[in-house]
Amino acid sequence: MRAPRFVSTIWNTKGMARWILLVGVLITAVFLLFALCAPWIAPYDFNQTKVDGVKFPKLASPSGDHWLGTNDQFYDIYSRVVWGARTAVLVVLLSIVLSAIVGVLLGLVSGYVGGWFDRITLFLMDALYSFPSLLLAIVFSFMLRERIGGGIVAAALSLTAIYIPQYYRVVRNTTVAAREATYVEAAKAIGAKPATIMRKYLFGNVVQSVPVIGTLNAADALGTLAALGFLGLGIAPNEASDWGYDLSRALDDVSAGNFAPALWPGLAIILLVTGLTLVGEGLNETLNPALRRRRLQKVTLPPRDTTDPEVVR
Amino acid sequence: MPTKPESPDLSQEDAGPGDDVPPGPVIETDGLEVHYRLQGGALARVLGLRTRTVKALDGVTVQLHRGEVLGVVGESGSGKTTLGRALLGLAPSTQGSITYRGRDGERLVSHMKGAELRRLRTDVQMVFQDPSAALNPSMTIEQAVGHPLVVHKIARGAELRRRVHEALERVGLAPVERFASKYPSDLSGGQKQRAVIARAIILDPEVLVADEPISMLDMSVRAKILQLMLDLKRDLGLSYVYITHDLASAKYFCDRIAIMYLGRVVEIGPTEEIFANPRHPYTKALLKAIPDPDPERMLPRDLPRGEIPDAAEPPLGCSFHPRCPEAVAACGWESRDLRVVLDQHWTERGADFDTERRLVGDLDHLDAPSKRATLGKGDPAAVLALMEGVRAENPDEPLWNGVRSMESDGSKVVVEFEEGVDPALRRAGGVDVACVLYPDGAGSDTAASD
Amino acid sequence: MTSLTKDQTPARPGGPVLEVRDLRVWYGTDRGPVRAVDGVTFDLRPGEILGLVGESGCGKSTLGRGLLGLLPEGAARDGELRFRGKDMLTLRRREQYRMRGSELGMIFQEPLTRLNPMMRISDHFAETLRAHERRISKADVEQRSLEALRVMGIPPTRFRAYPHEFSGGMRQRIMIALALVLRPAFVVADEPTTALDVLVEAQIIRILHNLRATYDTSMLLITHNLGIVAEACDRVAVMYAGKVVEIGPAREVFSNPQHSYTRELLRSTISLSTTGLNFIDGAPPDLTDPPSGCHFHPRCPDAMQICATTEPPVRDLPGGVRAACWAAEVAHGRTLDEDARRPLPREAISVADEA
Amino acid sequence: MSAASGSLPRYILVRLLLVIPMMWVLLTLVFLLLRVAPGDPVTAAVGDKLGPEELDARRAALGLDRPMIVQYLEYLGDAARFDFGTTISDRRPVLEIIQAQGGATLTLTVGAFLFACLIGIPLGRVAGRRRDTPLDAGIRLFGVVSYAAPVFWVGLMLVGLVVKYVPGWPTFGIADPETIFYVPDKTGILLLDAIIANDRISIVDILQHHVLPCFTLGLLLSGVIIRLVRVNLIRTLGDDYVEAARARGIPERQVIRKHAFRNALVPVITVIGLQFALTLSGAILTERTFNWPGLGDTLVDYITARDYIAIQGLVTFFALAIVVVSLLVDILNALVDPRVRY
Repeated sequence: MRAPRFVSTIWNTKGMARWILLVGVLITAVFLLFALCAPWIAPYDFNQTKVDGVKFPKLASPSGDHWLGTNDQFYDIYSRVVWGARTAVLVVLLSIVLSAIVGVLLGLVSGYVGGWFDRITLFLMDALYSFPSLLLAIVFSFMLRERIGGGIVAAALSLTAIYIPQYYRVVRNTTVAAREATYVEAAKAIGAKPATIMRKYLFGNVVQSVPVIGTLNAADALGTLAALGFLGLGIAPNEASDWGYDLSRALDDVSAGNFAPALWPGLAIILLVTGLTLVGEGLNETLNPALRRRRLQKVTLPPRDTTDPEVVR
Repeated sequence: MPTKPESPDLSQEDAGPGDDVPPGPVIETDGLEVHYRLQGGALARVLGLRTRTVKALDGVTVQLHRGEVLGVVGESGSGKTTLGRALLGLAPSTQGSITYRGRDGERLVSHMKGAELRRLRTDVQMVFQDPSAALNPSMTIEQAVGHPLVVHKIARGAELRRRVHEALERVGLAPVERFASKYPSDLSGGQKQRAVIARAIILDPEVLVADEPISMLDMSVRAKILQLMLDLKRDLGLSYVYITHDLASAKYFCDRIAIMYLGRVVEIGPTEEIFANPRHPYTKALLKAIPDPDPERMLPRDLPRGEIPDAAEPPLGCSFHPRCPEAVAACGWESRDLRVVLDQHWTERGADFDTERRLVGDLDHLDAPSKRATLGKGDPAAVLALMEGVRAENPDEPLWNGVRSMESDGSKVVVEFEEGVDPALRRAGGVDVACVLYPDGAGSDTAASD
Repeated sequence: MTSLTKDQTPARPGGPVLEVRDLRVWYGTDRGPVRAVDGVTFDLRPGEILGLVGESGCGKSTLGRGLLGLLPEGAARDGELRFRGKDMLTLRRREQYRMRGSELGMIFQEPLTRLNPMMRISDHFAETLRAHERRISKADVEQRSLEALRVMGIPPTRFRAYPHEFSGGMRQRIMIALALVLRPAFVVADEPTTALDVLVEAQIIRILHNLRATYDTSMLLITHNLGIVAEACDRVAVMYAGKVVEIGPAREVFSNPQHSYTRELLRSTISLSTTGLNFIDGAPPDLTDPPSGCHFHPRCPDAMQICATTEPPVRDLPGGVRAACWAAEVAHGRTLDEDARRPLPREAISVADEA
Repeated sequence: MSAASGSLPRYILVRLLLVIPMMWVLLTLVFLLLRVAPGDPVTAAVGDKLGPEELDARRAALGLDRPMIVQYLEYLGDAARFDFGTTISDRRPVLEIIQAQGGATLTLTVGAFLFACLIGIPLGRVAGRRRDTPLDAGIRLFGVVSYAAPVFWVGLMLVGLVVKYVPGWPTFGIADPETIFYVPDKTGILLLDAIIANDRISIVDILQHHVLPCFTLGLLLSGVIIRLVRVNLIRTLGDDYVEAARARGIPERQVIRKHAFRNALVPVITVIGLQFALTLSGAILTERTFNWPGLGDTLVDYITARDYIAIQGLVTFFALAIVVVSLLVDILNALVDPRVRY
């Protein structure tokens, strides 16, 4: 691994890719800050409905006490949004890390070993991949709720399974390509064991695609989490603040003309998903040589040397 | 599985300089075959449909004598790279044997597996064609060159460092400090190839298989890398298998040369003899065709036509016969050759393609190799006349040597071809050649190969 | 090879097809402008094949593309470039487009990727012909395409096939036919045989060489293979670091090279007559910051003091050769003062500077 | 190399054969997830309403007391005969549900897909063509945001806006109850029925109802299509044959259209096929948002009711649909791309 080179590639990128990355990182950073410092940023707890024994008003308009108003469950919308960031980050981080570990290892072994193991795994993963991810998430979360309840871990686990195939596919394909690469042949030629080849020659070169898939999957996972919440299959309302759940509660309010309860959690989802997608696309464009464009700068030819060499004809 | 012969009963004449080295060629292959199963697309792969076999090597018998450079020359698809990989056990052989006679006695490479095969790599090493691809982009030069020692647990720490530096100096990557911590992408092509060579010699091997080591390099460094390899051979007592498509460098570099075509050796012998007196028509064609910066040379007029055929369905008889300007009746003529000749006829100016094509009908069925071809959709007499016309147009076309009969059976024109032979390597003069023009005993004698 | 080099066709009425005077093509990069082509001058007569040789990175390809205007955004050209007397550098974009294909052609290095995999060969021809001759009939398209393919040895049975159904050599023949179907007067062939096998390469060189019998085409044949130049070209231009250092009849240049670089290049080439290995030390210079004086002086075995400071003049020499080299100047009777003639102490060129 | 253009039928045959293992893997997956993992479906669905004996009787009636392997084989056999079982909670055959509600899902997805192509392909083309310009940046941002926005949220906001600014425009359901009552059911697809009945008022009403949901779902898909078309166009614009076409003097507009754009659409077909799964996910949410009487909405109802058999039946049907779509996409791809051959 060559961290400094990796970083310098990103740093030296010019043009749109750099802007995309920058904006994406900024947005994501804001939400990470929300997630980390929720207790200090949010004025109230995520399930707080009264302060000093006085109940919050229902569906209140924005005010000094409630910057974005309250929703139909007497919650303070601003606090819900901030706490929701913590839930989202936790769930997504957990699920992405888990699926990356499983997917990368499986893809590496499957791609390098080949043969029947590879074919069967590939077939299974393709089947899993072709299945609607939301449907899978619904089924998993449904099963997990029966067993371990509707908490953050259950939500994360039900998302994990649907993203494994994505890492698997990319890592397997790059491994299959890299397996044919001359430097892997060269490693065999010096007498390296398969385990050594996978560890020293393949892993470092294959794993480079993981940050890109990781961030793009994180964006997607966030959407799926919100959808689960919307269908009432996400995180139980008493466990943590869930943007999707808040949106499902706001259905009727919007029809009645009150946008606030739906607007803010929705915007939060859009912003964070957009931020993560931008990071992913930015990384993709900086790290993927196929998409990177060597930017030629406009050149103006200087006037010729007045001391032209003599021409003898 | 054959067991390892106890005492090799071989001629003693090329016993190497070392006292612990067994006599005989350092590497020898006998009837080596490497067949690959070609598979269709992803779908067919899953269903296991239509697997074709490519004979990358089809009965190759060569010897590498101690201290010599054996050139393996051929175009793409000739199997030369597969031969090199097979010598290291990187391409598993499906038939035949590879024998290695090194410091540890005689071993059968073709039957080695796993750890045993990995141990062989301390004795037989490889230099690759593309130095940029042969180095792991995420390893420094020092790590890459030293990795063989780590893998075989030969050296570590300061000792490892010392040996890496020694190897780098040996290949001219000096001052070592300037290169050791660099990544491959920081080096030029020539420098990378030096690093690859350093990695290959660090285990102190006896044999180096060099697969087109200079073809991807810039013109100005080719000679330098070749010189480096010559120096290393002298200093380290190496034997080389030099795989190349470039006859000019082979002529300068090699002691003996094997010319390969479609998985077989068609001619093998001492370099001077091959260049002074090429026998196989393919060798002759290669020699005539290489562009040489000698302004006195002429472009040859009788270049072989066409290109290297599909290795999954090689021509019947001698693989080279469809392109051979000297082909005779026994070369293995078949239906596909007829199609080539018809296509060639229609390519001539003046041929009335549309009418004639209608007369002859669809030709796709000729693509299945057969000793008997049927032609014609229209009146068989007209088809026959057309075919006779084609023959008259170019009576010197070698194909007509192989046509036994061409007549109408009432509805179609039937073309029957002569029986062909598949020539084996035979002694002819100072070389061995696989061509029907050199039948057994045509040369001086058929004594055992040198 | 009498038919190739000796009977040079005299310039036909109308003069040279191509006149290049002091052409420059520069690219802008982060490290500054790359002087890929830096003051190149030559003429091309009708039906003449000019070989362009040099190490990789010396500007050969850029010169070829620059002549056709096929340059990436951000590149700049200046100097003088006349095609049949018409000034190409001031031409409008539309005009340039119209001339490509019909008057100026290009044959590329990798025939495998140059044909659209989704289009039949026949479609490629129809598209090309229609782009330049709007009202051409279907029968005409077919007749002219088949004729062009016939000359290249592609049978008419394959006219409606897709590119992937052809081998590499066949595709290159198709590409040549496609470049020539409109009978352009000038064609650039950029390493047309590099990706091909030896025997196929010889077939293609033969075809290129025979072109003038069928078409009246002049050609710039870019290659790094000196052998190909010897086999196929009338004249040869040797390029080094963005400049043409020597140009002249191929036989003359090869048998009696005037520029030190040409000589060293010939010496370092491994050929059938090689009896000892020679090489040029070092690597071609970085074209963003080429050396002063003669660009070759740091690698030149007989560099003089003057080579490092003053660019050598371009001189017409006997045998129709033109070269820019101080050593050639001296050899042909120019007197330089003592200081200027003193050998240049060569800085050690280590492997660190090697290509 | 020989011409092998006559092999398209063979390819289709091979592809058809592949449907069987693909189907089998998906069905097994569904069975494992929904029948083996969760335990007893009857208790889950109606456990709180019935006593233990009644539950046992229900289980026996459904054949759930037999060994898993027997149930598995029977499940596979039933699926092969398009028998997706009978729901536990309201004892309806799942096939009947599919016939009654599949049509709404079909018109929703097809409509959404049309919207997506209408928006996505031209925008993607412009963005790829004008790479790295402000226009490109804007289109890309639009693509990212339209994919990022939860489909139900977009639906919600659109409903809110329409209610406020276009009063009277239908915001939920597939048609007015009156329309549903009057249009005779022939094909299971309401829009088609109305067209067959040549009932203009009903057609207009149904189309009006389609606009919002189809647009909402189409917006989500258009994000994907923009990205795909843009990236592929950039890739083909860099391909060697594009430069070669320019060198032959083919006018730039034609180079873009005939060489770059057309070739860029080939991989898009494949990937859009893969995105069918996304379309189904989006359809579930869209139907929920707009009270759309489709399969997704029904599925969520049965999930809430914990009716495993119903869920299993519907999911099995979705799996079938996916296999069929991927088959169609592959065949389409083979028709378009001459290189796909076996």
